[in-house]
Amino acid sequence: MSENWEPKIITFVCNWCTYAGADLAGTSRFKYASNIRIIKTPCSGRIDPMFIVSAFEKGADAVLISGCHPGDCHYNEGNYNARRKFTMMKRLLDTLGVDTRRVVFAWCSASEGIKFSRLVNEVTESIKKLGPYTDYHSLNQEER
Amino acid sequence: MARIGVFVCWCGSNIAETVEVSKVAEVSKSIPGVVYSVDYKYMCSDPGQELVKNAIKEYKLTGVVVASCSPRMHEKTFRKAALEAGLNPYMLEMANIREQCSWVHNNMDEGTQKSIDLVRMMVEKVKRNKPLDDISIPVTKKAMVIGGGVTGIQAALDIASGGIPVVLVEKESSIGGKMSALDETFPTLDCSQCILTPKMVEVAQHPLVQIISYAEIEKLEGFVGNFKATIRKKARYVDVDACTGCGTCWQKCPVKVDSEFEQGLGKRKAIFIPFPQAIPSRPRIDAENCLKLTKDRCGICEKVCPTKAIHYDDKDEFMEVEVGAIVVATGYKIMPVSAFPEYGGGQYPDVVTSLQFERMVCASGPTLGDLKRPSDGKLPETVVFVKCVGSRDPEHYHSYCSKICCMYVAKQTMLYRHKVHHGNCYVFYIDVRSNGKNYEEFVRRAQEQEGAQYIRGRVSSIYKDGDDMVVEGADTLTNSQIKVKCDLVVLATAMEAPDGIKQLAQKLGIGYDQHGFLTEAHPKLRPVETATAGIFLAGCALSPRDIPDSVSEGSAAAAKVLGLLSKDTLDKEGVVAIVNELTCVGCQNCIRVCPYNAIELKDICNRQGELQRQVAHVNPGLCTGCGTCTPSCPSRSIELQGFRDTELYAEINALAEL
Amino acid sequence: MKYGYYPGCSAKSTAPELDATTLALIDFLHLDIKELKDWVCCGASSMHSVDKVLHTALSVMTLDAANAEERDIMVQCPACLAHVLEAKEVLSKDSELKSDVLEAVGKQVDANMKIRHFSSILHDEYGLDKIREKVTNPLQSLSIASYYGCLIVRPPERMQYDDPENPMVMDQLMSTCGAEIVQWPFKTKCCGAGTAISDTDVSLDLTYEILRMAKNNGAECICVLCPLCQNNLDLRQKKIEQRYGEKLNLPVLYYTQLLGLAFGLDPIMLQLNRLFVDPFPLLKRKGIL
Amino acid sequence: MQELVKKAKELIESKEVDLLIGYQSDGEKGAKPLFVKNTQQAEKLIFNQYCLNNLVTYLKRPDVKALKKVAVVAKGCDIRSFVMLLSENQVSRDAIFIIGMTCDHVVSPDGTGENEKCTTCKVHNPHLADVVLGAPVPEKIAKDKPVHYAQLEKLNAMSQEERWAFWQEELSRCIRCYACRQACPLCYCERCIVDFNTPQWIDTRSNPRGNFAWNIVRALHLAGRCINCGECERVCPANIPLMLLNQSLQEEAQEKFAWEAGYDPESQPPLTTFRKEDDEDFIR
Repeated sequence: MSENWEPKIITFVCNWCTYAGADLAGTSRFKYASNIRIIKTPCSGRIDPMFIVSAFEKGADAVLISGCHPGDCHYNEGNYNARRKFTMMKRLLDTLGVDTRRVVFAWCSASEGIKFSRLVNEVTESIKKLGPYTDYHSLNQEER
Repeated sequence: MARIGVFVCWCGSNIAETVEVSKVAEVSKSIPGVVYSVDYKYMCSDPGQELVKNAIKEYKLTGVVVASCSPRMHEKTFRKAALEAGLNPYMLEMANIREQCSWVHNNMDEGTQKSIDLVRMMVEKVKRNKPLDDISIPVTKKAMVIGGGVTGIQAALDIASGGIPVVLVEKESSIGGKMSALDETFPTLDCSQCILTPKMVEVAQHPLVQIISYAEIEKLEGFVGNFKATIRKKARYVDVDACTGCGTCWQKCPVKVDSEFEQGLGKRKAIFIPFPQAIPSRPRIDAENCLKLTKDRCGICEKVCPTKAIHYDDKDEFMEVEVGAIVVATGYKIMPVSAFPEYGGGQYPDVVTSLQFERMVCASGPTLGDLKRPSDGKLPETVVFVKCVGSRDPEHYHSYCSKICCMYVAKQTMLYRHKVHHGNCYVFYIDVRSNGKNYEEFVRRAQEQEGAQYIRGRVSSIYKDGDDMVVEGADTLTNSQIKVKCDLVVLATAMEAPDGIKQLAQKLGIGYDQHGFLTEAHPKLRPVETATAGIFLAGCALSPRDIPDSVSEGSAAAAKVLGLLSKDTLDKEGVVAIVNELTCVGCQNCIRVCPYNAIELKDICNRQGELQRQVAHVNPGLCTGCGTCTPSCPSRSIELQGFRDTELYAEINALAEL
Repeated sequence: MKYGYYPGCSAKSTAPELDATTLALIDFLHLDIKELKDWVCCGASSMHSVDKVLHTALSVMTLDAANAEERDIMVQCPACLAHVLEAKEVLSKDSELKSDVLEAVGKQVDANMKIRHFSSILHDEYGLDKIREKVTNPLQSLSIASYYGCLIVRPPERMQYDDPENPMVMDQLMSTCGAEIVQWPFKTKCCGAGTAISDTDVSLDLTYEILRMAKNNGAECICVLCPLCQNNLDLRQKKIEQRYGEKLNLPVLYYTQLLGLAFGLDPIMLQLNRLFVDPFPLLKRKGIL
Repeated sequence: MQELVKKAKELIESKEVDLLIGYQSDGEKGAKPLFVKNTQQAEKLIFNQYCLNNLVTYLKRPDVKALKKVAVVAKGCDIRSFVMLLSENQVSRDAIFIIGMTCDHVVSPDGTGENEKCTTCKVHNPHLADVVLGAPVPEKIAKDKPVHYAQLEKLNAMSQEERWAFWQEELSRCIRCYACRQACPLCYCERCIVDFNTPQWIDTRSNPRGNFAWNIVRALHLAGRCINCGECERVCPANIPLMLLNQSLQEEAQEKFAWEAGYDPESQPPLTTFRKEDDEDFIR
């Protein structure tokens, strides 16, 4: 691990709750670690579990996925459908030995700017402790 | 070949303080596909927008990334500018380097690096974006209102006044709803019939309103602007067009049954109009009690009818109407006394509901306004009113407050005292909720001037002791148990969702809550809309409310309908799902997950018209662009435009290079 | 049907007629019900306010006694019933209380048995039809007010006895025996037996109300299932007479006694002579004896 | 198997079906698919414990779909996959004649002993068929009892690092032949996600990254759908224990969504529906 290594955390959020929550963190000037890169989707229902795989392949050290709380979904039920997909994906990754501490799911509403900033800081801190995800990244190098 | 322009905003010092904007613009130039980049103090200002517009033209840009504030703030602004410069607006994306970068980070290097990353992600995305067209759907300029109570009447009148034809569907044989059964109304004590009847007449005579009474919704197809409703006109056994409403039939009919309108306190005939002011003033035959229809005897009504309007062989008929918008104003019902075993469960005739009490004091009621208790016709010298019966009682009945009981109980105490000046009346209450214009004053008047005695506490049981009714309860202000002997008990029973409402909601494809009340799209900001575009709600179908609120909502829903139907076409964003019919295998996953029922199976036939296979088909009118369908598709044959896999992967991939 | 009979302490002390008539009915109807060998007093009315763990442990021991004999539990006293049902609830899910109780009992105890009141068993397991067949001495024209008391229906989720506002189990048993049943509002009103010693006045008020209401609704006698109610309603009538100046003279019989009468069992075996308000004149007048 | 031959001849002779898919013997201890178009071929039909193949797989083939009506010999386990195809609109019930065979067990793929999948079987007697042949077999597991997969236990007991190492080792043998996909009765897409290149979801080369991603997406697409027929693992030339992944997700579906695939054609697969009260302990 190099001295100045910083974790790379890819974040998938829904437009209506968590993206707006992140905006609120901004307008409220809640500071948080700059390690995350947010990718916006309309709804957590649009977030494909395979995005996680792709993110790790592209060098992410952790993936954070967040949408509206149950009952808050702008599209009424997108997050309920997403929750089932995430349940299965989490189990599958676990079965395969993927370090699921690096896959974080959260609900974060448009009013939870503080939750969003805390969440990012917590995830960043915990990944800093875990170090880079070399196990997964090594899959990229071993060409046969 | 993509030609992307990057526009980095300082937002004064908001961004520039933590992000080296010139460096971001400079580094952006090295991203493949970027042909132009610039930073500017206020990109959203007119000169800023001009900068974008001019660059689009000058550099023949195929895509634009504006790195500035949140797209929630200015995406519309910049997309409009792009459109003005001749670029498809969906070819413009924003990198949020203010809310999600400069405002939340302190370190200049980190802020600058993150901004460059965010720009790179959006450049990669916009390179893969496809131009999208907004969708335009033709609309049928006609509306349907379901429910002919005061709410539905108001909605129908307002829509029709706006020049849009309305079909008003009522399940009973007359419009008027619950309000037509009330005596006087709070807080002004004006007579309900006196204010409602003119509205009923007005709606009946309006040239743009077609009333279809004694009818229910059988089926609804289509989507916003383009609904097709099938209405079941239930067999009435009376030809409404031939009938003149002369009344000979119901005068001669020998069968007497309990009148629903009179809440079981009076009688009606087997051929009847529910109340004298009924509209349409045409009777129907109650098939369950008619001697001709049940036993093939009698037939008097047919014999006496001067216009030969009686047809015993009448059948349910179906009619189809095409409408662009629907207002659901299906109202409520109140819980019957029989639902409360602790209050006698209906075995005591002198325990009545508040709606029965309305009929007992109403001048047009079964006793013509003479207050007599049902068991023996005695004038009740002492009356006990019990509030929150079935409401605010999550352990046994409903958790919600029925909202109007506090007010009408105050009113009923007054009506009682106006009839029985020496009478005693007691009100058991939990607390008094009187938040409305002149409401608090009204309740105070009942308490202070009209002699209603309020007792704070709930009633545990009601029973008969000899000739008296006994009400046992708690007085929580004096902390004592209390027993009141009285002649009559009036229960303010809870307002409930009416029977059949869930089935109706399912037919219409709209939501309902655990109580059966219909669900609004947003409880605060979209209170009369449903999640299904083009279907609106008003009145007690949503939850208990009083007449002024119901009428306001009828008007509000009408305004929504008029807004929707004011244009010839309906325009919406192009961010909708699209199916690749070549690869779709019709597994129905997307259909099952779609929250809006916007996807259906489509048959693919050969030239001979033989079914070859089935594929998913998106109705762009219904699709709201959530994209839940996309991950559910194993062969990725359905994609949300604007958020296609290739676009989102481009963002992920952009991060690989960091 | 294979039950172990849990009589409880009242039936073995203040209410021997309940115990005797229960056994008589079991014998007469050939029911597979045997008194549990190792039943324990449920500790009612004092133990639960003193020590929750020991209180529950008492009833758990009775459950264990039933397990030992591989029998479901038949209960006569509503208080006992409430407590064994409560113990069953405690054992049904993990909690601190459960582990404390099991530690106190000193062994693992399962609670998969059925627990029912005798009247429920007669009413819907043995069945009204079979009861009707056994009636040789119908209680004709005898107007009976069934009084269930406060415990048997409360709390309804636990007791699962009948409609908590208007139970009908005893009414239907009595009408099956040919009696006229009285519909009256005080079937489940508390008789105040719990305060009969500590605050007799309160208890007297309540008892008087119940008896008066029964009488006003045309009852000639009262049918009860709870040993405490029986005691309270029967024993206090003289006192009520002195205090309120109203002679009530309402015999208060156990439903088991009335069933026994209808089945033609010997009135002395049914211990009718043990009641304070003498039922013999009424029963003779009605031609039942 | 007189009954089976007789029924087959009847169906073929009456022209009720255009094709009958069944089993023929393949050596003394083996069986392979048989495609019956005339009564003569029908004579070769057998059914015994060596009939491992899930013949329902053939129903997803376009050339079979093009036929008017096809009969298929199916065990209870195979019928579960048919139920899933029905629920997912991939077959028309009218177009298929199911000859359900009662079945005590089949052998394991190596030809010895009872197949592991038979120990969790709840449908020794076919639950959906046009005709059921063979003597009834007592069911050992009640319909509402959760199924327990013995092989999973070892995997579940491993640490995360051990599982990672285990799978990297196993998946390193994957040659990306896609036999698993071919043999699976529920892999019916006409264009597989792995054959996509805009974007390229999954590296198509046989390398650690691509092998890992492919096996994730394969298992994920079967989540809540796999009926444990074991065909993928049976046909895998590299002997990768693919069923462990499928069973792990079956266990999850059972625990979290009270769902087992392939019993009720009217019910929706768990990833196409939800309950508001679904477990979400893993979500912060």
